[in-house]
Amino acid sequence: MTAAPGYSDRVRELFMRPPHAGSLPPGPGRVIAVEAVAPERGAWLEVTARVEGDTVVEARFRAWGCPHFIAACELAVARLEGRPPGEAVQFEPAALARELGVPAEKFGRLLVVEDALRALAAAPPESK
Amino acid sequence: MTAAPGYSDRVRELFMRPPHAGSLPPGPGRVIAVEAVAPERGAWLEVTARVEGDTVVEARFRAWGCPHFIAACELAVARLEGRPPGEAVQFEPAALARELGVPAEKFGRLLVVEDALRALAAAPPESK
Amino acid sequence: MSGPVYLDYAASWPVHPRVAETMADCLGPEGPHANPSSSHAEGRRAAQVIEQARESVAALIGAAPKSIVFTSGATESDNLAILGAARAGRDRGRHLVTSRIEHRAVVDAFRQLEHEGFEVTWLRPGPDGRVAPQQVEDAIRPETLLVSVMHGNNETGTVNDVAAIGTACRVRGVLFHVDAAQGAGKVPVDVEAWNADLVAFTAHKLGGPKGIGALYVRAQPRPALQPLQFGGGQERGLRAGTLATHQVAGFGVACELARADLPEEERRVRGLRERLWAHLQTVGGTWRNGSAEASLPGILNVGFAGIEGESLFLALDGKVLASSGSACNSASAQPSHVLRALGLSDLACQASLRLSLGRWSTEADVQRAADAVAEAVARLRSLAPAAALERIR
Amino acid sequence: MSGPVYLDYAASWPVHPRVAETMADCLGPEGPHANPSSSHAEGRRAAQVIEQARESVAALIGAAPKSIVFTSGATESDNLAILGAARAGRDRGRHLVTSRIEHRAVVDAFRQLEHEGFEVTWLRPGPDGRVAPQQVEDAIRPETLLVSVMHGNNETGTVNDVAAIGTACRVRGVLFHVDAAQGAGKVPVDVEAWNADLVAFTAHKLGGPKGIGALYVRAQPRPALQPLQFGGGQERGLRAGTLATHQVAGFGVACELARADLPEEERRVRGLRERLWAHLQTVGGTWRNGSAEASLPGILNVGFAGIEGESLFLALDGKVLASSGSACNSASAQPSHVLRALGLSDLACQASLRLSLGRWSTEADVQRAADAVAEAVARLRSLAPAAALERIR
Ligand SMILES: Cc1ncc(COP(=O)(O)O)c(C=O)c1O
Ligand SMILES: Cc1ncc(COP(=O)(O)O)c(C=O)c1O
Repeated sequence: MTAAPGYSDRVRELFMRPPHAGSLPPGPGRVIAVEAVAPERGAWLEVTARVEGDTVVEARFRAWGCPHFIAACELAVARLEGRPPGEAVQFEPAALARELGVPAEKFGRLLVVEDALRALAAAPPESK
Repeated sequence: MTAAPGYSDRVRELFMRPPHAGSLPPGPGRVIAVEAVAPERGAWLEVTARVEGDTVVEARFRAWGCPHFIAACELAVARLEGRPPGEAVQFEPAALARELGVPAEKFGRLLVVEDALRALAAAPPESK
Repeated sequence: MSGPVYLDYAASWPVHPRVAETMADCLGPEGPHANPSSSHAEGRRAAQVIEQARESVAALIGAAPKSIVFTSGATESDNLAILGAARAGRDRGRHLVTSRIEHRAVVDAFRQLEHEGFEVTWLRPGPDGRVAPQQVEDAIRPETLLVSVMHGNNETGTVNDVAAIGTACRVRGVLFHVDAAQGAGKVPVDVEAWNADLVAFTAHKLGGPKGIGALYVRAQPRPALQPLQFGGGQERGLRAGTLATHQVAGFGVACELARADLPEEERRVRGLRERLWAHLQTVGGTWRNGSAEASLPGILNVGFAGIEGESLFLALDGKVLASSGSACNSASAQPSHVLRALGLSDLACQASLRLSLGRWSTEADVQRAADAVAEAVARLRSLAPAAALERIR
Repeated sequence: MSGPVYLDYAASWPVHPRVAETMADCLGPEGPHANPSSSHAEGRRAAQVIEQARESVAALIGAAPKSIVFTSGATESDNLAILGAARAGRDRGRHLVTSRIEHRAVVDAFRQLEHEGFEVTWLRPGPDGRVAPQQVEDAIRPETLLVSVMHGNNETGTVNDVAAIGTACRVRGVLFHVDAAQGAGKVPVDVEAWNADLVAFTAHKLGGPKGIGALYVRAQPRPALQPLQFGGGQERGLRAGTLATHQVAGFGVACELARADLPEEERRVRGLRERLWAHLQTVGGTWRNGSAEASLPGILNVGFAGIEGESLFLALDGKVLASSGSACNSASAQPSHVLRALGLSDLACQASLRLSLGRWSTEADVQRAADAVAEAVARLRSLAPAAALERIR
């Protein structure tokens, strides 16, 4: 009755080689940086997104946390691209949990992802 | 810490092939028959001895009991031969126990051997 | 062919060669050596070996894998069931029911509970060695917590009607534990049909290794058990301690083999046993202890009038390896408490021999053993005073 | 050479090939298959194998063979010592002393005793992870029954001065139990020098099989123990259950090999461990948990600033098999109670990794493992927000 932590191949791949890891330097367009921090819950996320017009053209993240959390960050941030930043609020932690097979006790960490995306959506329309 | 019952080779041999097993039929000389019975102590011994003059010329036994008891009977009865029946009372249970390595908890059985030999020594000088 | 005949299967079976192979693989250089509680890849590999074995072990007794708790053997399983259920339930009731023919692992666990303030009703079997379901029904009171009655007896092979006893317990809401150490793998066992809450068994009585056993713990409703040992949370918290992967794997294979061979082996071994009995009867002055009808296939307990047990034992040494009672009791010279409970005198207990057959017993074994026993009995009888032969039976 | 590096010896050792051989012989067709409690020739043969192994096991810790009780492992040994001594002595006193860094087999046994009405003093170690003998002296009261302090810690490898603690107990007439599961076979152990009354250890942490352990029980004066399981009277009545001949034999050989190799292996493994530490320090932001001086040879517990443990674990998966705490605790995500007791924050506990070496660890293993850890740590750090790197340590 050993509960070995199970990671799907998908989670392993997203965790080991997340294409959207990193930060965006200032550059063309507007770069929004947000963070959501809950180290005691095992989650820390920083997202930078470059917005041109009404569209996120590029997004990157830095994260500290468990493999499921990092995989969830990658997936959520990848999906920001090509959409208006406001769509981020439609992010559904429960759906992401199902998609990645995140165990129930880690659900609080997905709320940290949600927090970051909400902050992004709520960023003032014209920063600077 | 398994207490395997230990039997010396000597005990095994005396138990498996006791030369003096049996009973003596009536015949020349005087045949004395004695018994000592203690089934609840695990011992039952019948000795018959043919006495000519003042000497036991032949002795046999029948016994019911454990291997140590049977070996002790054989040894004690063998030693009767060639001696006056009165010498049987000099039989020493403790010495026999040492000689055969009889465990302490079986000592009571050797007293049954002693009882039989004493009865033999005490047999009336001229039966019939 | 010239070695002694092993007729002590009830004490322990030789390990099946396929079990030994599986265990050797586990212990070999490529085996799952890691701690099955470790979360890394090698730990998970070991855990998988264990979970696969759990399925095989569960299947043997018609249980779900999650209801199997691995232990170090039936002694521990019995103790975990009995001490565990009683201590966990002591606030609900302090009355317990068992029988006088249980294995010492059960008897001594109940004696311990008597020291801890429980009251135990000790049922006496009928002369055939069986505990009647009605006796259990009559013994149950409102404050009864647990009933423990064994399936097949280890000395006589007599089998109790545990299904009927289980029904009596279930109806009254009393926990029911069954010691099935002797029967599991030899006759069909179905924990559901038995209405059992707890069932103990062990690998080494069915071709597996010594030192590994199992306790079936019903999942629904799950009986409360206080563990015997505490620690790393293994086995759903019921039995702490690093699981021995090779042992569990060997147990699993042994259960698979036993299940596959069961119908055929049951018939075969029962046939051998009856032939052995037929041969021994020709010796004269023999009797059979326990029930001939309701019995495990491999156990024959025979009494020989006029015979002292230790002498019979030594006379057979090197020819027939048997037991004058439960192997676990052999060290002490006490007459078997099981045979005493059937009404035998101390001397009749002494005069009894357990001959037990199993997977590798053959027709030739039976013939050789019967000849050796007949010869030894005849010699000892010829050695004994005639009056003793009358008296001892 | 391309498989993962096994650095989880503290969780379990691979079985030594000579141990596996001995066990295979036991389980093979000519092996001592009978129940060692059986009185016939085959039973006695099995019993002899056991008694020979008992001598080897006893010799490893400087004990007399008759003071060794075989169990199913250190978990059972710890429980038998602690629950056994406390329950047997409850009329003499209800105060017990232990530390906050014990293995869960000890911790949970004491928690159970708290439920049973005992009062437990939980000593907190110094920042180096050691319990000072003075702390034990100060904690002992007239009604103190038992002190239990471990020898080498399973997470940090830190070794306590058990000889001094033993003296403090002996002088005050208090029983002293030592959990030596990690140290036995790795460093010299002498139960006499320790003044120990009870010492627990296990085969699978020194090259023997899982599922067999021992409890040393001082013979003179012999501490009273209530058994955990009752039954056939094996092991002087302290531990009922059929002894597993092959397991005991394997344990015996493992102890002989460990004793023969000890001085050389202790030096070699300690050297490898220090090289591993030297390599890892080049990663930067590392710290070492526990005492570097008073330590078992094979255990290194390292913290990595800015690292989340589960991610480090997965990043290493398939490259380095290590542990983020006691293997027995891995299933739960709780921070290690041992590291917490040393004063580490939850996050620093998480950021720590136990790397443990043993008999088959090589120079190449150390190099490969250090490289893999360095790479994984670097990647995770590059992935983390800069502020988190500051915060987590
Ligand atoms: C009926 C019964 N119960 C329990 C046991 C104890 O089993 P183990 O040897 O696995 O401890 C045995 C065997 O000795 C047995 O026959
Ligand atoms: C210090 C310590 N005590 C006790 C144990 C338990 O030993 P076992 O796995 O033999 O039950 C272990 C290992 O898990 C340990 O490291």
